[in-house]
Amino acid sequence: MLEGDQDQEEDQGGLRNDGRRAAELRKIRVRMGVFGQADGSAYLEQGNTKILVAVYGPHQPRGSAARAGGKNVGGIINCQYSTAVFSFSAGERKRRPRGDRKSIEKSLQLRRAMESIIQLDLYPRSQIDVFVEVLQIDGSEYCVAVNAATLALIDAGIPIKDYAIGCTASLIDSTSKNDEDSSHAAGVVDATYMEECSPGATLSIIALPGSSNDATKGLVVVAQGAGQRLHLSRLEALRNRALCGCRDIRNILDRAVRQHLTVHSQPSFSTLHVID
Amino acid sequence: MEGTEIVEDEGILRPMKCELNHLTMPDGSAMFMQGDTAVVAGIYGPVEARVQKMMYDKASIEVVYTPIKGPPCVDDRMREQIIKETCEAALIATLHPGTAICINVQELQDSGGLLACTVNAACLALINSGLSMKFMIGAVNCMIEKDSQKLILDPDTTQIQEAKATFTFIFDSSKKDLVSCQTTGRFTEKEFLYSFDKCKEASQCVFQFFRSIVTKYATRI
Amino acid sequence: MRRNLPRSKYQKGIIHPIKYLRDYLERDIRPDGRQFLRVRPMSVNVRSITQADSSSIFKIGNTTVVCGIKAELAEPKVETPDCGYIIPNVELPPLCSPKFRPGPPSDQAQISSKIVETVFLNSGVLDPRNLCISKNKLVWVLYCDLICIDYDGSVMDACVGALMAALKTLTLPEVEHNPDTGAIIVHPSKRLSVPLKGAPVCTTFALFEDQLLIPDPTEEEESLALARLSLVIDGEELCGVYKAGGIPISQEVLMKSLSQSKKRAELVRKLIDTAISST
Amino acid sequence: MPVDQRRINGPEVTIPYNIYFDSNAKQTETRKTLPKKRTDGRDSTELRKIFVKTGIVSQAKGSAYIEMGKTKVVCSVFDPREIPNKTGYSLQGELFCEFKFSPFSCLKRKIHQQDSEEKEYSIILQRALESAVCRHEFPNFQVDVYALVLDNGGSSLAAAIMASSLALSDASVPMFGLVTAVTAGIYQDRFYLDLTEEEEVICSKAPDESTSSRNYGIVIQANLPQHGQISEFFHVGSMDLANMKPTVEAITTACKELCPVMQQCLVKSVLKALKRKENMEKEDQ
Amino acid sequence: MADIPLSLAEKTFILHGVDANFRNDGRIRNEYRAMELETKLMPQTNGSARIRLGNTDVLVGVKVEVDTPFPDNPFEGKLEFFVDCSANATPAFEGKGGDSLATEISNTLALAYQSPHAINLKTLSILPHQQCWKIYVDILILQCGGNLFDAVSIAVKAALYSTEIPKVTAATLDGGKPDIQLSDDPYDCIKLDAKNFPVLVTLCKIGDNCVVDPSSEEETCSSASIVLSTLPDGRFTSVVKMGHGSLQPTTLIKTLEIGKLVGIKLNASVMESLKKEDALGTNRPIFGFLR
Repeated sequence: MLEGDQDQEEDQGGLRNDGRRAAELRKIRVRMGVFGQADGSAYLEQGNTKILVAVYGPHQPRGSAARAGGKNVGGIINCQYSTAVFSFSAGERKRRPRGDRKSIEKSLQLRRAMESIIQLDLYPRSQIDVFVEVLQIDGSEYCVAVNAATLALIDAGIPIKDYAIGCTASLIDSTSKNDEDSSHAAGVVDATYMEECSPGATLSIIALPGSSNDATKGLVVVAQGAGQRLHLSRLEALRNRALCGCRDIRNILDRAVRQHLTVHSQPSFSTLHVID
Repeated sequence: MEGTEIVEDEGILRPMKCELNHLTMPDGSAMFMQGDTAVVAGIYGPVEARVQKMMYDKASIEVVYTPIKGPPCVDDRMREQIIKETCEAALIATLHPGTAICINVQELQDSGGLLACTVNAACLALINSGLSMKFMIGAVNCMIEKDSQKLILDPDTTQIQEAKATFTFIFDSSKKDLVSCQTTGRFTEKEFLYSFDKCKEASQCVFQFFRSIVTKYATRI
Repeated sequence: MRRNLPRSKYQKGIIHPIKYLRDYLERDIRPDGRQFLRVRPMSVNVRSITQADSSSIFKIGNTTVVCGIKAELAEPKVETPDCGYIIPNVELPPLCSPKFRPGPPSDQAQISSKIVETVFLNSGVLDPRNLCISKNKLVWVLYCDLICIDYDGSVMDACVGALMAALKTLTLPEVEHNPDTGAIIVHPSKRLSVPLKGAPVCTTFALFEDQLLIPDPTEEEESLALARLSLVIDGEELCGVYKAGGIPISQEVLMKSLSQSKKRAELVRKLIDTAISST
Repeated sequence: MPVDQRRINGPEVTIPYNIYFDSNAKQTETRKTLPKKRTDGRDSTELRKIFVKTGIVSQAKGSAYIEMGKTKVVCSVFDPREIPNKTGYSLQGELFCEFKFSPFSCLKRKIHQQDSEEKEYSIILQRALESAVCRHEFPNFQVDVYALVLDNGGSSLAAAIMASSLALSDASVPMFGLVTAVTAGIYQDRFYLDLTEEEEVICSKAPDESTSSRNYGIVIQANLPQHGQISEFFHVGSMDLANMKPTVEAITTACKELCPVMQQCLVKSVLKALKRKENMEKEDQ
Repeated sequence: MADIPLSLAEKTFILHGVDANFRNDGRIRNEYRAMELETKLMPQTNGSARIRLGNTDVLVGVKVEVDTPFPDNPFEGKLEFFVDCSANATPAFEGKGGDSLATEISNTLALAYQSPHAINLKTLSILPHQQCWKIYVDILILQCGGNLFDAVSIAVKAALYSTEIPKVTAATLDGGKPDIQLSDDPYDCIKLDAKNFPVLVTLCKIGDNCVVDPSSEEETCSSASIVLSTLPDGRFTSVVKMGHGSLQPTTLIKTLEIGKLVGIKLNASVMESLKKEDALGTNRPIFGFLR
């Protein structure tokens, strides 16, 4: 169990609704290897956004993905983004878990993000399935899904180039210009549902934050804006804020992965030894 | 290659206009207007057939009719069938076994005589596509007025309001025999045969128009 | 004469169906032993389905169509405040022939529905104003479902026949509607029949080489025919001539089919009337 | 719900007229009398008259028609075809069953698409027949079975099961034996076989709390009477085990009784075919 | 369900094990695997539960809405089951792949809860003919390791047990239009009467014997199974046969007898553990998927 940046400073004026500062993440809780039957799985909580991901593969191509990519020699990544019907925090209930336009779009974008980190040339004529199940929604769910999918890939033992990390940066009120120097002006990271709904703009990016001396450092893979109009001059600041959030998340997740591996890999090494 | 042709017939039928190669993607296309009724037809073919519809001895003919608004419904399915079967009769489908010929028709405006207009447009598009045909097909629409019992050839929407019965006859260009026929309303045998004869005569104008269009476009190449 | 053999069971052995049929036709006889201009025996049965408001079963040879009418109440359309609805739908379920697959209605079923509706509207058998209970407020909706049980050619003929037989035996309960309160009381014991005028009869023909015209084709003949033609006759008048493609036909053939279908129409009308009066 | 573009549609809202009948005293009346005597005067274990006939759909490989009281069901079976949309090879053939009420067959008009009840019945029909068919005889192939209820006078599913089994044997599909089925209703410790539609409605509603026994429900059981096996069992309602035993026994006996009727029908159709063949040979000579 | 390829020898091994009343995971025939049940783990729902039974993993969320009652049942509320087979369980469930299993499960649940002896829908009525509560029970299948029906039914029972419906403080008819006021206090809730909720008991016929709680390996060995929905007092609200095999009438009766006993016990132990969890109070830690 790991926690986000917790350097609390008492600055009432600069605090967000849930008491966070502008560049502060929500509490992140991780569990890898939730399911026994899947090849890899992960559960990720960022605040109240909770997501389960299972990875199957690499295996022989099958289903719709196989038919679509029949002529494709390289590996196929098949993603499905599904939202549990009871996942909304507000009262209403989703009608269908998947198959609607938004879910299909998210599945596609998730595939793009995964394609950017998996070394597909290692898996010719094979398929890797990434299934995302959103259990509870409280903002930034797409970004959390990408983070969870990355963890599930690691759990499945599929080599990746880098963590694909998603983070949102939201301008709570894009119209206000007077507080240019306040910390909120550059946007707040890891927006909650309430913040996403506020009259501003939200930028979701999926980036490869990279380790400090990496060539791909800070490469943005998928970016998506939502909300109201945003002045171009503010985009750069917003992007930097989100990238900053990505780097923070990466560090937390990296620590979690390392911890998970130290806890779980030792017994398997010893058994290997015995067989030898 | 484009241009518009206006042919004034002897006042029997509404004026017909046609523009071939209106669409660039299809293998043959025609925009056809008869009075204010207008349709666009496009032909793709012969193309690869879907496995379920493939026939080993001849080309399968598929027709998609798109109404001006809303999704196609039962009425349009009926229109599709008439276009399909009529074109099937005209085309030499056995020349292209195992393939498909797709005829797409888009309604632009309906001011009476829509079925006749679509069939004529499809025929012109087929001619334009260069697919081999046994004969041309020409459709003529007519009606019998409720009060006067008068026969009106190629009526428009306002005239159809007063119709007791309407007929759409489709003739072939070689023997001038009946290929397809659709009627509405009640009528006597005499009325039916009379309108059959009149429409047969009028079909000459349609074929004449087809010929003029073909000659016109042929000389332009 | 092999007329009684169920067709599908022995048709299987035919390698070259077109030549097979042509050989028959050259010897002036049809594969089921009929003369060229003979129609198959017909039978009609009414009021056999208890849950429907009226019903009929129409058989032409093997071809069987069941028609059931269910009446319901609804508000009329704004454009036609005093007209009821008649909703005829032809169902060609996979049960009736291996040609059809489960799922939404095939193109053919849709076209058949449309033809039945057109025939019905053209003939003016039933004035929709007779289905009005209270103007602008309440009218009858007649759901006429025609289900084909056995698809052995000339299904349109059977559909039109079944619909007419069912309409003739249709009775509707008396309805009291209070236009002010909207209260509706139905008296199930008092049932009245709906006034009809005329009875259209459809006859299907198949055309072969040399303008050979045969009425009432079986499924086998229909699928191999070069063209099909349907005529709808009501008394002295016609209310539909329907031909979709196929080989062009001359006027003489048209005249011949007209006189044939007139004879048939008289036959069918009598058949329906006897069936109704005998029950 | 979107409009079905492939059919001719009526107005959006239509109301069946029978809900406006001015008296609903009739229902409560039958409800009181039911435990003592059945409306059609039958004994509680007595079945209705049954009429079966095979070979009624000329285009089908095999077909059957059954009439039980007012219930009328047509069923047809088609040639095996390859299982559609299947990638692997299946050692056992499959049965595809579709059960449908025709729109006019019930008190309430049915929609054209299969509703959830019909889907459920299709599955029951499939399970009832599956264990009677030698499915290993047609691996990787599927036999289509379609049942259509023309008139629902109660026990339609049981009728459909029997008709389907007759149609399967008429289609010469290899089978271990015939399938017979009976619907039973339980209402306050008493059970009734071969329910009519009215009885079905009564048996699927819980009795008043005041009454001594709270049992109610419907049992549909399909048997292979020649082997003494139950191929399908379906119960819905609420009842205790003590009531279940006699019901199962009674249905099993009734299913055995039905078997000869169906056998006779098949024998008749075989004899007819033989006679026809004889006649044909005579004519050919 | 996930198809597990088993060789003939493996099948025989399982069969003999069942004959000897000693199954391959050490259980006897009437024994369930260890279960983990947790309720109220999702704050955004009115009631929720998650069960792990062996490898089977099911999450249930309950949401309530105000709706208008059916015209033919004006005095009753509504209860609807929706099953979603997540592709997380097996790639075969991707897209529409799990739909047939999902409808099978939701139909069986609807049959089990159809009787007023199981749940009294009249308690969900707010204003007859006008307004009632509609309970959506949404079941998410995350992993299948055999015996899905029992697991789902236990989770549904637990989720419904934990369901809290806001209290209606005032319900009046205002000029033909219903006017409903709900209590402002989130802790002012009514709970459903879970006393009579049924559980499903699957009895899997392997050889001549029946086993409860089959693992997926055992399921592949069986040609027929019976799914019973038993009320706590031993009554059946539905009996559905699954699989393509047939069985003897005596076997059926025997199966029903075993099912009744198992059902009574299972109902009691589920209720007991739910009460135990309740006793931990509102401040108990919620584990969810983190454990």
